[in-house]
Amino acid sequence: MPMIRVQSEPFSLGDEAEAFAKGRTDTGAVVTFTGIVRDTGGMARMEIEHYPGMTEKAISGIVDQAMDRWSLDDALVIHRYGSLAPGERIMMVATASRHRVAAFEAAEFLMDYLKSRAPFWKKEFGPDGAEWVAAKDEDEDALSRW
Amino acid sequence: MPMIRVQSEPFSLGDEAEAFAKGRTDTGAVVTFTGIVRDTGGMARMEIEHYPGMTEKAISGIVDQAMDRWSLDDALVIHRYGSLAPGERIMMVATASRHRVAAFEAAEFLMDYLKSRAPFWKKEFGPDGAEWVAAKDEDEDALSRW
Amino acid sequence: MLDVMYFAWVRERIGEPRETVATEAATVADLVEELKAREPRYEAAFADLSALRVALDQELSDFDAPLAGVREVAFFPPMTGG
Amino acid sequence: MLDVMYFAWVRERIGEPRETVATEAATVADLVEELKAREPRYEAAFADLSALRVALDQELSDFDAPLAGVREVAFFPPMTGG
Repeated sequence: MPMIRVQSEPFSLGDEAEAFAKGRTDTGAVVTFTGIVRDTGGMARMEIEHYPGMTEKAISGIVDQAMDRWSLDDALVIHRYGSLAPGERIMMVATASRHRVAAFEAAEFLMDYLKSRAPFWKKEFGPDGAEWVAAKDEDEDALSRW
Repeated sequence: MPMIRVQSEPFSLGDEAEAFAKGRTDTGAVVTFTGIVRDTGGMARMEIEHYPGMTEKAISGIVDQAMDRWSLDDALVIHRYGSLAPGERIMMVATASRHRVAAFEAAEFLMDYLKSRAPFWKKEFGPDGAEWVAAKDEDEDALSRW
Repeated sequence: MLDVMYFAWVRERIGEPRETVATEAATVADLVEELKAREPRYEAAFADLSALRVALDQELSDFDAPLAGVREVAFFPPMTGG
Repeated sequence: MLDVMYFAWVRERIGEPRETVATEAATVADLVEELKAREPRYEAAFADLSALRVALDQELSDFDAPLAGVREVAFFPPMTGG
């Protein structure tokens, strides 16, 4: 059963990856992606806003699509909101599949859709004040490959 | 500095992933791939043979290419040899990059090349005896995309 | 009565995260026109609809969509998750 | 003198993982012919060269490659790592 967690608390990549991969004998491939807050131009912190209710619904729809399309054994999405400092982990996805190509593709699909279709918004607090991160055309374009 | 380990001992995906991602503030994306021994048709165990010396050299060449081509912040390859039971982890790769597309592509590149260009050979011990795993045409074909 | 929600810089321009709006607007675009006519802060928030997204009852939708049966409308900029 | 190594089912057919071979063979293909002429187990191992790979001094090479200066030759089936 895929698991989705939207939380303000930090998570442990190690513990999550280990727990996700544990006890699998039918899965040949586990892929994880972890997003980390980059220290861009002396940014002090980042604030992530989300839309409670819709967030879980949107992620759940994206995960269901991935499970189905790649016949995944399992999937995991963790996404934080609130205040994050450089170096902190924003989010992670994990996919488990019989074969490596499916595990990779499904993880990339999840990331592409989470970027542009899950209701999160990032605001960066730097030396020149606060600024909302603008969506990139390339992130929207990335959806067209699926 | 990329790290390469060829070992018979098990490794902890959790510990390795956590250590790999730790302390990064310039990396935005960490991807890991973990290969797990699948329980195909009642296989009791798998035996992995390798070519000491050439193995490290071949992996190191593949990793250098990936570091260079995707300007990675870091990379990790762990590959086991010897006897492995279903559910055990055969190998893992990890890539760290500023952006997610590079981290994904580099990890897939590493996997494709490790499959067909690193001197490992798998033998499966099942209910009908032992059999060397045959290389798949699709694995060789996968190299042409890079 | 509609629950109307705002996120990110839309919320900041409007000055509040949600409000209840009494409206007979037939579509999202009609609702936007009504809001813009109210106060300058709505005009500022809705100046460029191409920079905005809308969700109806927590599903992404568009500005032509009808509001019949809808209970929750949310306006926000393109999402930047991941 | 060449160190010749065998891996996977090539090793099993030859019956040993490595041996030292005294040879004047100019190319890998010549070496293979010399070995096949020795004993049936070499013939069995080298029956279908398209199913084999060769490494010279731990670098993948091919059967046309010259052996001049080479110290270590390894024969094995296509690799199945990962």
